[in-house]
Amino acid sequence: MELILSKFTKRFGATTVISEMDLHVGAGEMLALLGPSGCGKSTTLFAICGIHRMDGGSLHFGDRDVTTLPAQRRSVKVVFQNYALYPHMSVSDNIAFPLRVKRHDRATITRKVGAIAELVHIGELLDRKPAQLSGGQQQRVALARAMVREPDVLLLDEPLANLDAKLRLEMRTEIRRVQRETGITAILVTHDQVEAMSMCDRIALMRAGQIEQLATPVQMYENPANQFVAGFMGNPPISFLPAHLGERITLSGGNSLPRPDRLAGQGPITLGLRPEHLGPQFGQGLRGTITFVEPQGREDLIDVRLTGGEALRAILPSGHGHAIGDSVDWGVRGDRLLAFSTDGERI
Amino acid sequence: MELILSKFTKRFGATTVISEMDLHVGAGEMLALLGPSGCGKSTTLFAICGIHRMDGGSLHFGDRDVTTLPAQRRSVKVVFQNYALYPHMSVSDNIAFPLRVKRHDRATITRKVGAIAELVHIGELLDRKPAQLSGGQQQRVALARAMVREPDVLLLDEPLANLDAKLRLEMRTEIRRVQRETGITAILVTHDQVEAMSMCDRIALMRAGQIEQLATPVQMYENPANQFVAGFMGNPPISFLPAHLGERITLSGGNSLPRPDRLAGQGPITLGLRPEHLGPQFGQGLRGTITFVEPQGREDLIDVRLTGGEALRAILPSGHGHAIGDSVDWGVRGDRLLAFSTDGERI
Amino acid sequence: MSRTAAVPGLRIWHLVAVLSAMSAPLVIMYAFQIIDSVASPAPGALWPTGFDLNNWRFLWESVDSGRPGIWQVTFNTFVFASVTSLSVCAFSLTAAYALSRLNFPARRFFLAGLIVLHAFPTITLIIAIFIILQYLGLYDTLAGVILVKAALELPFGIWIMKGFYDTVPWEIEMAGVQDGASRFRVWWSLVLPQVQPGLAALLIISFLSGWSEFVLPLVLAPGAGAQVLATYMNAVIASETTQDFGLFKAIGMFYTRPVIVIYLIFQKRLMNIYGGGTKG
Amino acid sequence: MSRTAAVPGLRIWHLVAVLSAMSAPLVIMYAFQIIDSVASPAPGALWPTGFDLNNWRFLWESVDSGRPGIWQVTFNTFVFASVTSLSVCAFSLTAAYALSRLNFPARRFFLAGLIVLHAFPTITLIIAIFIILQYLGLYDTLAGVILVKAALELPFGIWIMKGFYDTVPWEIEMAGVQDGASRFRVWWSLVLPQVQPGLAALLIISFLSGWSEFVLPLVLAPGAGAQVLATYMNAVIASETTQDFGLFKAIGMFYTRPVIVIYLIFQKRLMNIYGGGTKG
Repeated sequence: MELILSKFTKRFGATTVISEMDLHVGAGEMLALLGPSGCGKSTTLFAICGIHRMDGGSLHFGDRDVTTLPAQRRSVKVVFQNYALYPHMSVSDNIAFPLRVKRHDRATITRKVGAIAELVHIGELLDRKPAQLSGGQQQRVALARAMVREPDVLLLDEPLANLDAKLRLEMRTEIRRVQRETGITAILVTHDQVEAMSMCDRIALMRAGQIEQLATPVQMYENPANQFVAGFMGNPPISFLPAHLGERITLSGGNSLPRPDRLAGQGPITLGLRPEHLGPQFGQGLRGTITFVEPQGREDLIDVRLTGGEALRAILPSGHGHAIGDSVDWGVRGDRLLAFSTDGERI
Repeated sequence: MELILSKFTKRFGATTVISEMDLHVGAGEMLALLGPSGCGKSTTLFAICGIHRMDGGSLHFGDRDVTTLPAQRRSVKVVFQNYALYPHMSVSDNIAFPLRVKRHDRATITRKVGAIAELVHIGELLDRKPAQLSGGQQQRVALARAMVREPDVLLLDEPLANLDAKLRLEMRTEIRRVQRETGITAILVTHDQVEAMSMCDRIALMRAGQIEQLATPVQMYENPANQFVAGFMGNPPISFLPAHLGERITLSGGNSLPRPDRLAGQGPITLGLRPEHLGPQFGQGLRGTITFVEPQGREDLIDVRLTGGEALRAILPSGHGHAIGDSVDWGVRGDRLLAFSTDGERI
Repeated sequence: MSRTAAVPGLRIWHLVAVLSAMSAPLVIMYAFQIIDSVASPAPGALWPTGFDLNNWRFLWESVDSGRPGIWQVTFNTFVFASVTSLSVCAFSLTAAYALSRLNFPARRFFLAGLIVLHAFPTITLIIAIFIILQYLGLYDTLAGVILVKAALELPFGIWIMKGFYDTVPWEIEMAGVQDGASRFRVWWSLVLPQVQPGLAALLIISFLSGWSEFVLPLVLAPGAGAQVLATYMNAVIASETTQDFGLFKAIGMFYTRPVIVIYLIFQKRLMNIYGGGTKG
Repeated sequence: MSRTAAVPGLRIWHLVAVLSAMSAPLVIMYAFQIIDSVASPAPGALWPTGFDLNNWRFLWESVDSGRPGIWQVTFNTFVFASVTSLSVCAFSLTAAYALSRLNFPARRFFLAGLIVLHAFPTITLIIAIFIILQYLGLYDTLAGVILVKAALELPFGIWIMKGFYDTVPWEIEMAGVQDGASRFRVWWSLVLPQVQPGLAALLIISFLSGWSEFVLPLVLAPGAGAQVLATYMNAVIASETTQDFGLFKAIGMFYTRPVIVIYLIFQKRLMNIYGGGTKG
């Protein structure tokens, strides 16, 4: 089911948190609302599910206007960050609760609970209480409860925040699998760009109540609209360097890079350089000293201080042979160089 | 200052949690105690700092036996996971508290607090209350307070667990920088292998009260002692496949790999294959279907189901052009293949 | 486990000794009563000299012809305590939920008011209560005393229950609403089961408080019809014709027995009131 | 902010109305007293007919020659309430710390005991207390009543303070020990400041409770030397020679004024007792 949010405005008291936001989520699409805390992503989610009233604009599920419908009557479900399982009920009672409320008969309930439990792989846990489950299992139960009545839209509020690194990886894949298999329209709210990139078809990156860019993960990573987007996406993060655009791109300390043809104009710019686009494999051009080497297993993070004093970060496969204090003269991958005007817009 | 823990034993009631553990941390070294929850790493930390009494064994800081010394009189400091700042005191009072307790004069206190605040970059926050600081700033204050009396040994208990992804990256580098600049002996307790690898000189990987392997990060990643170590290190994790060692390494479904010379014997084995060692760049040999592609920005995680049904994971730089459902025939990097006996020992 | 080890400077036996010393007076007092009730004391002596069941005669004969029998009084006390505690629980459950969940303008004012009402000197209200009860025709009836007692206990009840409601995550209610349940259904099926330990504790505590109440029945229901054990005891000791310390102590034993029994049975449930937890 | 919006089904004015209705009886009672104290009622009528300050004569003349003046009694009440609350606070601070931090064997037993002690019918202990006080020479003295009142308030105090201590993270104490501070210094400099809001609330509440106490002074210090306001009021109403409802109500006003004043001044501090938080 398609979701269309138009000119959505939300105020808390005198503060306007979100003003005239538009968002369109296609049927069966999974979209990430990504952004730092306080950017308005949770507010948007709560407006969609009906917990917050909208102060302006409209919300449609398909052709149906649900702007003023109470939460109980919208066909939308939220998986909360803390799972919000009912602690006094068994797993199967938890999942069955939405069906019981709608007075489905016992046979239907048993069948549907069984089917959804199978889908999220918790068939053998149905008799347990939530307190007896691990974090990942609780997550699966919350997902099952949200999905059992086949809502039009599924909302996920930081669903992985309470899991440890390993489980996060696993549940990321799981949630995406369930979403794909059921073809449900889903919105994921998160502050973690890796989560957003790995789980979603498209990402809406928000800042201060505005959508900064709405694009696929790959587009957003390779072709950010502005400096904020470039800085938010990517781990380890991109390095920004002040530079001057002339015949060549000139940095302080005598370093310079060839100017890619696609960059127009001249004057002061901010150069954005992702760690994987700096290294000996790209020739030479930036001279400096290695200040830090952080092994990560299959690759190492390397901090470089250029002769002009700027700090840069590179990532190289392990076994590169460099150590702290080494002088280096590394090149960059010119076609991936990002440049921004001094007010942060992409050039 | 060197730290020597010999035959350390700890019991809680009738349960022996740790039995006869030996650990040697060199002067100025940073060592990680890594392991899943419940492995005894925190217990070891609390024994070193004097919160827990030791039920057996001895602890030396350099030549000094501190086994029975109360916590107040050991020159050791802990940075706790929740920072444990004193909420009613300003940042400078927090840092000065250990000095006030030792009745240093006012001038010395001001000087030392200023110096350490400079070191951890919180010089401008000295008048704030802890509640007015961000997570990363609180972390820095906790570090300053721990370091201000120049302890022999610094213990860090999951110091990054309460920070978000971006700050974690930043504080990881910061803590390591401070440790290097002061040359203090440090022990980091963590369950996150990336943290351990990127911050520490050596890692002690623990399981069920035992040290499974003690090695440098690179050694441990490339040359794990057993299947548990191989599975614990690396993100995305290694894939394990049942196989048979004969003329070649045979998998189910008709797949097989050439047998590396260094593998002796024959019979059933568990093959360990890291995601970065599988892909089209390593030739052919393993036939299967792509079941999932997770974009991560600069690279993609690719799940492959082999013709025999085994699930494998590969990691390729983005722009590889593969999509879900594609049939692939990929090779592996033979010199990095890990093999384990059926009881989990390395062959 | 780690807690114990965490406080190396404080010895445990030390603490047990201090706490025992602090509770000793109450224990000694109670021991005195047990001994005295079945003993015939030498006049003026602190220590009893013989064994005597005569003090327990109130169980089978009337102590004073002008007063109702012990069983009628016990029944009154039971009705008084249980109706009071049930009404307190019913009101607290609803009012505390509202206070915990809603942020209405006068919230702070109500909350602070609750504490003060709990500490308000009853005696200064007595006259007004007296007039109102007489006006309502409830003076000298058990119903009137119950009404007043319940009103006075309510602040405490609301305060306790609010603590328990506060521990129920807000998301659980929102999940229930998302699941299509009405507000009432959410409260009844999802929230209530989680504050049930607090409810049980409150029920017990307000029952005990009703059981122990003395001033209100004394002043507001002085007649013979609505006597409770506390006023009965007072009558025994105050009446010059039947004044008898041994008898008084025996009745005291009889009176406090339910408190001890409830304590022993519900010890674990009472514990729940600390921390307001949902661990049950 | 989000809380308000989160409960769409419940209207706020609705709730305010219900809560107001529930608090109405107490407010009405108090209003009655204010009006009555400065009015001369027609005999038997519910509504006053004229204005009269005669009821307040107790402030400048002695009501009854056999009794001490109002100012002496007020002073006694103040001493009783403040010494009681200070002792309760001092003991609760230490005992609650021990109960919160240590896991000694009888911990559960002590904790449940505390609740029951709080609900124990005082009247059944009166005889034993009476005997012990007489034995100690403290019968009919303010000191004796203070001792008993403090002992009876202690369970409540320990219980409140334990809640506050429980919110202080264990790591803060360990950090203090690591910093080289003694156990006492850790408690005094690091833990105490964080439970200070609870301490303030407890101080106020136990002061109010002492100020309102009636039964204990009545029974344990009936003489003229240790009169407090509650017993003074009782004497006024009970004495057949001076029985005067108007006077009684005026004294009641005088008596409850500190409660109202303390409530208005310390409203915010009293709020802290909810949740046992450290937000101050």
